[in-house]
Amino acid sequence: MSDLLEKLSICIERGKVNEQSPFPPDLKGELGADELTKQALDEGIAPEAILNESLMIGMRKVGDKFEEGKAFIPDMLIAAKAMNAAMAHLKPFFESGEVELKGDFIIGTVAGDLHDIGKNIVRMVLTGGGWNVIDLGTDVKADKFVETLQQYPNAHVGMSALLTTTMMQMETTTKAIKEVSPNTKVYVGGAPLSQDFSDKIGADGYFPDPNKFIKHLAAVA
Amino acid sequence: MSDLLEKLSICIERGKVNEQSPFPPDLKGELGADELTKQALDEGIAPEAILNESLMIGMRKVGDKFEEGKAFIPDMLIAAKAMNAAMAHLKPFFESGEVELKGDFIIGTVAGDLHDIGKNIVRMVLTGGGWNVIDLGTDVKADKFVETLQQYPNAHVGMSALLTTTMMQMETTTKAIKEVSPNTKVYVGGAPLSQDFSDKIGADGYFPDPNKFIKHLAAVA
Amino acid sequence: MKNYSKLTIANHEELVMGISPHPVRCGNDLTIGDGKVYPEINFTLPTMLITKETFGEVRKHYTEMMSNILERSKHLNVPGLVVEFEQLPPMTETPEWGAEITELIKTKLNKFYDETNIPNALRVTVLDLRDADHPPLLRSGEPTEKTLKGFELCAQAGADILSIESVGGKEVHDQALMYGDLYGMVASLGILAHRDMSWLWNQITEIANKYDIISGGDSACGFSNTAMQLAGQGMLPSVLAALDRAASAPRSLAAFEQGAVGPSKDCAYEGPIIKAITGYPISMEGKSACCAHFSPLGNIAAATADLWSNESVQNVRLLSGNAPEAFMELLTYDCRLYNTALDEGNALMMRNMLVKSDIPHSVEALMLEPKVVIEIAQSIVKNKGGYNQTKASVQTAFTAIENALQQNVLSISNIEREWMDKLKKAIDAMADSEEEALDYLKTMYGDVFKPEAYGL
Amino acid sequence: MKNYSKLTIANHEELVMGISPHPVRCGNDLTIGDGKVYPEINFTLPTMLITKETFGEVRKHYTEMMSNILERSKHLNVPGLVVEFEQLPPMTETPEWGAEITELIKTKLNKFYDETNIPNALRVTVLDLRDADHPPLLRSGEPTEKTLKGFELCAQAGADILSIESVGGKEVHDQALMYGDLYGMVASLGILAHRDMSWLWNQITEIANKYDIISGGDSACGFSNTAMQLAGQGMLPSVLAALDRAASAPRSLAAFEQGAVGPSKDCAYEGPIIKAITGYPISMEGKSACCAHFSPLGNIAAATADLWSNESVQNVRLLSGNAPEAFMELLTYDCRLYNTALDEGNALMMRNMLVKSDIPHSVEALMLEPKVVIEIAQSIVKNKGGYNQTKASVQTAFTAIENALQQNVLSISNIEREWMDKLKKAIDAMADSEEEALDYLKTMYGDVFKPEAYGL
Ligand code: B12
Ligand code: B12
Repeated sequence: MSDLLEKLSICIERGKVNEQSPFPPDLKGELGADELTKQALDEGIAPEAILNESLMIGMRKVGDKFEEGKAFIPDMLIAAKAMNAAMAHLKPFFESGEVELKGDFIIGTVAGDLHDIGKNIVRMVLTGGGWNVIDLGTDVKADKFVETLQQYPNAHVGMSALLTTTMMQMETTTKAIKEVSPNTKVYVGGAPLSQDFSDKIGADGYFPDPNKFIKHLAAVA
Repeated sequence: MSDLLEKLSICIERGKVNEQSPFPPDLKGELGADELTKQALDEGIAPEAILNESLMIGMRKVGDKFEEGKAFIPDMLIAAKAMNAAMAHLKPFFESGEVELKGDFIIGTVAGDLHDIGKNIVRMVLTGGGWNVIDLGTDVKADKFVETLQQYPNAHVGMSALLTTTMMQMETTTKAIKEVSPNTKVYVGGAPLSQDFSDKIGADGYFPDPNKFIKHLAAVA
Repeated sequence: MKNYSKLTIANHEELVMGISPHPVRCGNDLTIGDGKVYPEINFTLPTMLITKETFGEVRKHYTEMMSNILERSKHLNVPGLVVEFEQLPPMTETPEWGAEITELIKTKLNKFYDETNIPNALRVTVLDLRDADHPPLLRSGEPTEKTLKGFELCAQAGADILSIESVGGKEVHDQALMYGDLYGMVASLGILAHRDMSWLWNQITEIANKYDIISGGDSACGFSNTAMQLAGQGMLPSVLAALDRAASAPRSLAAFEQGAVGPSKDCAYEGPIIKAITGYPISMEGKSACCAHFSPLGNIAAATADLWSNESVQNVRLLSGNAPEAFMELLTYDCRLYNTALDEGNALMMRNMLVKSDIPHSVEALMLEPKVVIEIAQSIVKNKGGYNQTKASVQTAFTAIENALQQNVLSISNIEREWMDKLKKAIDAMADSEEEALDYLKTMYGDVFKPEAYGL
Repeated sequence: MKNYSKLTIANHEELVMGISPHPVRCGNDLTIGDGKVYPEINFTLPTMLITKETFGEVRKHYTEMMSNILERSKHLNVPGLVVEFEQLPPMTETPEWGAEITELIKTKLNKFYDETNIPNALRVTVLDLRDADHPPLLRSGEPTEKTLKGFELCAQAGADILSIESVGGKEVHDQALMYGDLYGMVASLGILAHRDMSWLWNQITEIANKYDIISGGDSACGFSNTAMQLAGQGMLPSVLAALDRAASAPRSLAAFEQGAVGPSKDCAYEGPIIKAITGYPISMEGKSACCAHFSPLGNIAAATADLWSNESVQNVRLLSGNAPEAFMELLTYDCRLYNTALDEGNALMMRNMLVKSDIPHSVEALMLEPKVVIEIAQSIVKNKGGYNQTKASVQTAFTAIENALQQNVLSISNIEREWMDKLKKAIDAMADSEEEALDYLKTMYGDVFKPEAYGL
């Protein structure tokens, strides 16, 4: 790939947002994801190429490091920040439909449950993986999921629950969703869950690990 | 009640089988359940009265002591032995139908499971409580229960299981039984079980404690 | 308001399990910190919904769990016990429900005491509903009223000890933690959380006094245990989680400045620091909370504990019986061992073995090492104000880690070492004044918190 | 055949955890009894049937349990571990199934060793099918062939240590136990069980030698642990269960006379006596087997253990993760503490505290008290033949209990005291000659056992 795209993907991987951003120290003063993406578009590089041959590659690199235990969440988060700066420039092309994201993904923590750290990590990984994530936050009731699904009819749904006393909300919600749109894929996660539980409530899968999850999505896509 | 019946019930409670039996030491040489029952019948006391006003009372006394932690299984077993010696004399009257026992109870440990200590205790308590217990032993397959039920159509059924990998046999067996005779009551027990499990497999009750169980049977009878 | 300017326990050799300078007497004749370690058993519902319809089931579960636990306690003649009833969201949402279960449990404990004379007490941990709104209002609004009502009703219903895992400042700390922003973590704990704790615990103590029961203590669970969990899953550096532990002590100390007298919450691993400063008894959890979460502090957590807890276990069936009964047995045997050590005058040796057994394996465990605990505690009492105290304890903790690494008491991975450098820089960059630090929070996290919520 | 006429460990102070005169080297570089206590983790299936149809599920469960356990072991850097695969009936019924799971586990252990260098070994406990028939034939018939085939196939499939909880003599012991007939218990253990053990273990050792693996040891679980369970439920006197414990030692020793070298089975609480006599390492279970059964031996069981086990736990979900992983963590922390004591030269003190903590609460615990253990062991090696040894060990145990009661080391209820008198009479009434004792069994229990089954 071009030097420019190469450079850009490094900015993503290292989390260099823009010229001003002090982090990472060794890139101080240099151009960041923001400027480089703009530059790439000006040079007429296809948005598609920028996304797939640069941004995504940068994100995948942190993701892999994370999996190997060579990086932590903060590293992924600042990478995601740089990614967002770059995406701002590509947004118009998505809206025009010229470039396509992996798809829509609706995520939230179920009713009565405020645990969202896990859910947030999943959101981050999905965004980094090129998904358009709609995060409904915590304490999300069944009808809220269904409602949102009307706006994003092709979206997958992901639910998180950490309490034994909110897990059953997942059953209610899954039923409600499958009723209005039987083909929507519903995924569940959270420490107290299990594949068994996922099967029992009629969900389409349980994943303890977001990275394995995103690989699964790629596979079934 | 008459001195004789009084004496007899003491023989049961203390486990004095017959004149020869050396146990309990302080009753050495005295008449036991065997002789006294015969004597009672000769004196023309109604078998019904002997059973209910003497034998059962003796058994209940040990049972109560056992519950209060003032007696152990061995005490109940020797009482049961004395009881059997007495029952031998009453047998003809049961057969003729002149005297009625509480009812028939089929018990066994489910297929694949050889744990029978718990089951044996339940049998003992039921026998002592005036039930006609048919013990199918251990490793009892579903059809064996069903088969036996043909001979004792009004019997209750009790199953025991101690292994997580044989518990599910109870479901199969309960289904098989309820199929041929929906009104038969099926009870389950064994350390790894729970009321929850009993409900799930469609049994009529789980009892960790045989004495509570027999009270329950009396109540529903 | 109490003000701690020196340590109650300044000699690390006097910081041992089962003994606290100011024991707490509560419930049915139980005195905590009087020379014995008592089990604190904690339990929760299996997978189920809590609704009007299922509430009968809920009652049945708590009844069964209590009978099993008390049966086992009697069987093993435990010298005394604390039962913790940690509320689940709907139980504070509808405070009457929480109160009903409180009464159910208390009644059983009283009956148990009459029958066995075994001392016991009931801790009720109300759920902090106040982070339902984003950003949370904390000092006003329905969630706040319900949370406080929860305390009032449970106190009436028979609670002996009041506790909560309060969430003030967490909305900011969650963010800072995820970005590994130590400055943000320190400032959110030292300024925001500290202010909210003072506000909240002043009222909890009032309620406790009104009903003549115990104002127990709080836990930075949502802060430092979240960090510990994430570090345990390889998502955050352990060194960051370790420093966050030290950073949480001044925040939890605020409850005691407002009249709390312990026992502090089981999941508050900042407990030993609190004990050194205040001399009040603490509850801790470690290996025998393996049912609730994995931990790098399995043994060392017991080193200075006055209560020994399993944190939480669902009412599920195991081969032996139900899980709460099984863990009651486990805690009882652990306490038997610690109490034998105490009786034989070997408590200090037992403590040191518990400590030594974990230190080489975890930098987070180092934060519970008695000498380190005393150092951190000293740096807290030497300073004034939540922010300065928090900053100081983090600096002390950092130095302790550096020394331990130099002396090869423990070792860490290379990325962790890289993080040590980052964190050093972050500490050096922290403002001296609380005002400046607050400005930092406003610029970095202004969108997620409301200054008014903290009376700012 | 080995013949033990004196103790390998005669000084009770040398009978301590982690150290055995004859360590056992096995599996991937693991040496048991070399100065460390290692966890022995044991796990089983949740509620499910084992059939051809469900066997895929079965495989998945064992795969998951192993990954979780090894993940946790690595995370806590455990110094070494033993995994026990205790077969369930269908796995020996169809020995190929047992062998397949054995291979599955062994493969994971080998891979784990390559990655982490953490020493480990696999114990396979074959199910004794031989009591399917009533009365059991033991030496012939399909169940016997299958049981032996189970050993052969598992040895091929990668087992490092062979064990079984054999049932010879149990058909009589079960009856005697229920009637509280101590004479019958002693005779069934000393004559029948002892003969069957010799017959069976001679062959197990042969198989072990053929595949160059370890002939581990047996357990009187079906005898004395049944008694302990029943005593725990108030169904039998504890004093009877205590004497039954002592009575089981010569029976389990027979395996070692036939070439077993340990580690003995975790549920064999007669282990300490075996260790004193043979000097081979033992596995024990106590408080951290609370998932498997309640126990009066929670701490004292660890006093002389070389492996520390959880006995068994189903693969069910807890709040922290799956139960087998949670109990792996628990065992690891227990072992860390014991190993710290060993490293610091405090093992004896730790042992004594573990002992002291339980003795006052249980007469059954007294049977594991090191001095008592040595006395019982002495009375065994001083006598010849299963029956005489068993009778002698019961006499010694009885005296030990009497002394403990006199010295108020422990106390028992009044009915238990009444039973002490009954048992004294029973002991005095026991015949001197094995022949007479056998006649007693024939007259009392002739209907439930076949002399031929014991080569009589
Ligand atoms: C941090 C925490 C909190 C924090 C939450 C902070 C936050 N913003 O989320 C605070 C302090 C607020 C909290 C509050 C409570 N908590 Co809490 N909490 C925890 C803790 C310690 C860690 C959870 C966590 O963040 N883990 C780290 C994340 C990364 O892991 P994760 O959530 O499992 O997510 C990962 C995977 O599961 C997966 N995943 C998650 N979701 C999804 C979704 C999809 C679609 C996919 C594919 C994957 C996926 O990917 C993630 C990354 O790998 C757990 C302990 C434990 N054992 O889990 C207790 C725990 C869950 N809490 C518990 C309790 C009881 C509570 C309270 C009721 C306590 C109280 N009395 O105050 C309240 C309830 C609040 C509410 N209404 O929900 C109990 C639950 C007991 C029960 N009956 O279920 C636990 C188990 C602690 C315990 N052992 O007792 N808690
Ligand atoms: C004694 C025992 C044995 C003895 C059985 C002797 C006998 N004749 O029964 C022996 C040694 C033979 C044995 C063998 C095995 N056992 Co086993 N055994 C036990 C033990 C220690 C005690 C069981 C017992 O007798 N309890 C005392 C009685 C009185 O209690 P109970 O059975 O629960 O019965 C009471 C109540 O439940 C109720 N009740 C019982 N039945 C019924 C029925 C009705 C209708 C009612 C109303 C009430 C009721 O009343 C009884 C009196 O109160 C348990 C441990 C435990 N935690 O239970 C393991 C245990 C059950 N065994 C276990 C195992 C693994 C086995 C073996 C596979 C071991 C092996 N590898 O060799 C084999 C399997 C043999 C087979 N095919 O069944 C595991 C089960 C694990 C699992 N996956 O389920 C346990 C839990 C031990 C453990 N913790 O690992 N075992």
